[in-house]
Amino acid sequence: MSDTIVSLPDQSTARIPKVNFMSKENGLLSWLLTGDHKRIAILYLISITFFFFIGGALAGLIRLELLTPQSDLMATDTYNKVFTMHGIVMIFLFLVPSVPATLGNFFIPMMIGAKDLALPKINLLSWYLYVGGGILVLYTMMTGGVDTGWTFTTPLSTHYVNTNVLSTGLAVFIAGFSSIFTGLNFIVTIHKMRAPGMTWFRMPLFVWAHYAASILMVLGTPVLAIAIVLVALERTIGIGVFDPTKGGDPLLFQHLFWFYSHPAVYIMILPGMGVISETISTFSRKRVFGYTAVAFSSVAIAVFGFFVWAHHMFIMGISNYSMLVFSLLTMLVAVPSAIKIFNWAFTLYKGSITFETPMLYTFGFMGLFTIGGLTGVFLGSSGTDIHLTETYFIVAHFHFVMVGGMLMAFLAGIHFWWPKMTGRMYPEKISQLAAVVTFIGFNLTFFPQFILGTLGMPRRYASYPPEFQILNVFSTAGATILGVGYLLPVLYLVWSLKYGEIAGNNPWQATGLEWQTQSPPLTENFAEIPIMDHEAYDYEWLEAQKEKEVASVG
Amino acid sequence: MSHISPIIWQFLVKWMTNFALFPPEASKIAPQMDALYFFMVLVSLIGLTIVILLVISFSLLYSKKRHPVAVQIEGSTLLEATWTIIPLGLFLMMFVWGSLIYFRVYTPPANAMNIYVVGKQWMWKIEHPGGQHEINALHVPTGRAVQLTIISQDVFHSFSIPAFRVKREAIPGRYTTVWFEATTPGTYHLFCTQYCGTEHSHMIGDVVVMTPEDFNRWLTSSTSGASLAQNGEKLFASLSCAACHNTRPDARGPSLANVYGAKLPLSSGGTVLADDAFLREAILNPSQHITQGYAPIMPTYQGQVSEEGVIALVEYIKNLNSDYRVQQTTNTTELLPESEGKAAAAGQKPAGTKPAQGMVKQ
Amino acid sequence: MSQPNLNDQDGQGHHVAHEHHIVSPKIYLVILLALLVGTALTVWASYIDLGILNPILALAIACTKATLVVLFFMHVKYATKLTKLTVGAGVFTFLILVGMTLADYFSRAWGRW
Amino acid sequence: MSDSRVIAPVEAAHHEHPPYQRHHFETYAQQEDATNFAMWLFLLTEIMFFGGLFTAYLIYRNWYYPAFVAGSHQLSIPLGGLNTLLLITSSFTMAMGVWCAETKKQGGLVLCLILTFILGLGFLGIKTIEYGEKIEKHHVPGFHYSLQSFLDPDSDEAAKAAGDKPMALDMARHTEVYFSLYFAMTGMHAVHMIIGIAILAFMIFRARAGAYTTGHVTFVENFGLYWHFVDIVWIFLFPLLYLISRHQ
Repeated sequence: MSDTIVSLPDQSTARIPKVNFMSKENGLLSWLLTGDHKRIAILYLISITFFFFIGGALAGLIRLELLTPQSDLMATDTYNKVFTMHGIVMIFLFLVPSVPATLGNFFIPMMIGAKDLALPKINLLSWYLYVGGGILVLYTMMTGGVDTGWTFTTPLSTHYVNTNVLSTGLAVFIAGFSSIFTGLNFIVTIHKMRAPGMTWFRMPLFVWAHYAASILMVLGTPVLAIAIVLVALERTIGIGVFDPTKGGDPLLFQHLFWFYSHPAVYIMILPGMGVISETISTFSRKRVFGYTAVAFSSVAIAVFGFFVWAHHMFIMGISNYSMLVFSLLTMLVAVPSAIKIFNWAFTLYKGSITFETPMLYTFGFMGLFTIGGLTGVFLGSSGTDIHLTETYFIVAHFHFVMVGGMLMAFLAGIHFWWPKMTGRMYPEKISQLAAVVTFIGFNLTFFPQFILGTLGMPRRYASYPPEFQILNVFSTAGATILGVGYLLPVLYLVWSLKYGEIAGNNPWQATGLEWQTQSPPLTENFAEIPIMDHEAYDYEWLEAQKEKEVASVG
Repeated sequence: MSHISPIIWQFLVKWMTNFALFPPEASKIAPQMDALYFFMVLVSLIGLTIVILLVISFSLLYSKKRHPVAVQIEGSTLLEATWTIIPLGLFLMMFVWGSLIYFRVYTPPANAMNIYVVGKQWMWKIEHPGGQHEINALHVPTGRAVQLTIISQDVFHSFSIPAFRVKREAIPGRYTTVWFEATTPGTYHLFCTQYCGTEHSHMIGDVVVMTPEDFNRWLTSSTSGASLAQNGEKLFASLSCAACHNTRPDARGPSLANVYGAKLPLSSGGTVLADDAFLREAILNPSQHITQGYAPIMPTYQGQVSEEGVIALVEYIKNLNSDYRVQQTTNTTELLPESEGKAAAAGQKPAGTKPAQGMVKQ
Repeated sequence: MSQPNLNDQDGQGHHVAHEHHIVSPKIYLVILLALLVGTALTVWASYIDLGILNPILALAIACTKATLVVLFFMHVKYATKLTKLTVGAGVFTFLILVGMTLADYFSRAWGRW
Repeated sequence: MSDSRVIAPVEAAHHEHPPYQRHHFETYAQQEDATNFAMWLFLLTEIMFFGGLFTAYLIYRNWYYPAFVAGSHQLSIPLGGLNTLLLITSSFTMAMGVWCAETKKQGGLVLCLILTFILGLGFLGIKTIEYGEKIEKHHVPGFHYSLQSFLDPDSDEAAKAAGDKPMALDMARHTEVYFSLYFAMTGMHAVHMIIGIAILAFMIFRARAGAYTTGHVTFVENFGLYWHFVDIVWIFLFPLLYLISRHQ
């Protein structure tokens, strides 16, 4: 086969290495008390998949309810709880930890040639915090849910709802600390644990992207924590910091909340961008076009990400001078994303491209993220923001970025590194089908929502005027397809654990250090600490290595 | 088409006949905003097309079959500069254009007709200066600038009229404004777009745009007797405001005639423009807005006057061109039945607030 | 990280790849005294009417005290560039949060919204 | 730096690891560096955590300055000042503790930790007295909040001593915002103190067993950083909350 780069070992003789991080110790406790970043990544992978499907089921309920203009499937307060829980589960329990806590956890130490993350116990603690937050969210759901929306808008969340705001707030607080510890661990690891020769500009772009995202996690999340603490205090003992009847300003909550929650969208998307840099390089056999520009654009997004939060409040009564400053800075933060997209596109130029599943997801990412990013400019420009904000346009925009972007990247990454994580290949044909189904389903679900938003349909509506029905029917139909697209990978990936082909060390012929060791890796990752003597994405070095091996064997 | 089931067929027909990409343009600002919107759509389509074309053509040209060995290219400063500067330029253009529209939407002209909007869970209460009340409906004439002064009584709401392309948050404890000039008679949607609790999706209504003649007819037919300013006058009397705010030489408070729109010197130094927001603040938090030469003795009316009451008072003070009426109220305060003024507007605490809130326990 | 320093004074000192300063107790004592004086000063200053300067002076003294603690008690004066950069990043982001939020509140008074 | 000595590093053979070196680090120095850096990053999150509170404080202080003055007059400078002294001194003893650990003086380390522990407890004790006073006067924001001291300062010793004039009701109400922030800020600070004291107790126990005087001082050092950070927060809280316009 000349149209693929997959090079697998001879299946009749190949075996999964006997000693690897999974086989080293057995028993549940060896997993629950592990300090191994790879095992923690697997634990994270299982738990976020669980919460993804809970969030997905809630999304299904939302789409079903919106099939008809009346609120007939559920009462409006149930609907409110469903979309609130959908938001909280998807954002805090899926998107924020998705790529960093699974793929990042697994591969950052391997990519920079370290034995583990700098703080393995903190890493495990962060997973337990995540699970604690998750259990609290489940508890909230069991005991009646919460209907503040994931934004906890005051004074609605402090004085006007009787649902479980406190337990949800605690859950978000705890999950936030899980995210802080993950980010902190990454920063320390990237600074202090790099192998000899691994200079900053030899690191894979995946690591750069995670470094940028980690800065946001460490500096942004605590502000959300304090905002939630103040909401909890206001609910319980009635302090008046956000209460307009006591002289507090509800807008202050918005400032504190969005100070985290805007950078949070970069926390969610940057690691996805890191995945795309890896896959696009590997499947076009080419160094990423403009490595430095892509690396610095990640950092630029992280830095500028802190200056733009008030664009969520343009119509909420911030001063017009603030509007000018924040709108301008929002336009600036859009530029690094544009740079990345074009650099990826030009990575294909004069490459030698193959179209395995991760590459299909990557193409999906590039198309959908471009749409998601460009529609973000509609909202960053204050004039059009007036009309489009708080409508389905917003919903479509952030789903294009988060689901079309981040989830596509996550799936690209999972497929790309699956052979490394498990030692076995996923089935290629059905996974390509899943990628195509996902892409079609996604567009059918969310593209009509741009039109709905432009027509003025407000978000978070359980019922809506009947003329919006047709587009909503399209959207619900798309969601069904999308659901199939997301279920397929779970099925065949689990299947491949036992029946997949043996992958060998480097099925994609990729250049990263993680591919130069056995699959699944040893607990210490490398037999001996590697010495980095070449640039990142150096395919000529890889060819030379292969020739050397052949020569030594021959 | 017999193999398509009738339901899907009907559905498609319905879709084709109702299909719209954007809402009707029924205000003066709408075409301007749509111009920017379509400019952005155009730029996005071009950008997207470029990305898709690049990806597809490179995929075809450089697939492994056709191009088995990749050529390693480091990058190109010139190309990277191109796709940094061109998007930056376009984005900055959208920023300037957008800001111009933003300022236009939120800067009402001086001669605009003012309508008050109070949002509460879960309805819109509209108060026309003539005393006409509406719930979840707004009647406006064409060809006349209409300014909305919006406030919320409880949580954040958002007053949105897609056909006019305007939207403004209703904030508890603070007036916000937006204005529009309707152009096409008809009935349009009015939405609350900020999530505000259980019945959020039922906080919708109609905006009825009428010709000026129809509108005048509607105004006269739906008047409730007293104008907003008259209600305010009653309230002004029942709260004994005129006891201090009068023209007597020993008056303890400043006279309020023609105070609206004036620049007032403050005792803390500086001046302040007496607009709607200032009048509201001066009633609820008087000690923060002491006019120069007066002692901070005015009591607060927080918790005693509802938002509608404050609106009536503000409207009354706005229209106060001479002290004659004030003198009248001073003299007639005792004559007014105790209940009338209070029942008219002096209100209860906002619904849904916990009872102890804002109460003073001494 | 700086080059290994072989000038071993501790004899049995364990290996550290960078210079590990031990700040002497004398310096700690001086800093303690400075902090105590600063506290006294800030209380004293609050009883004098300096108008707008009162809060500024109080914050200036507090910042000086904090800087002393950071530099000496927390050893940042002797720490690597990375640590200094980290402290700087923290202060910078803190100022962004406070500064840009306050700027919104102050500028609300300038316009009619 | 003539006053500070330099512990000179010795190139160590890579296969001889000290017992406290974790397996995934190449050298102990790397481990020390990494944990120290991690602690600094954690303090960064703490800065931002308090940052939200300071933002709220600055906004409302600007809006409701008279209420903040009157509220601040309700706090006792002697108690607050004493607490500042206690905390600064405890920071000093903590710094000395780190020095003792670095120079391997076990007795000195234990003594310093115990002193820090006692000073910390003293701080919390005084804070409890102050909180008690506020509860008695109904100055805790919430349902039982009382405006008595501000509407009628003559009935209140602290207000009388500060020479407060009776406030207008609307401004007096905003003292609740002041006390909300007072309790939120000092409360968060106290939570950090309590966590610190718990860790101190654990450390005293371990230090007596000689855990930190064998050359592995990272834990003491990092805890020192935490303790100094808590001290710094108080250095700002004291003038901001206690010393607003005392000259009236």
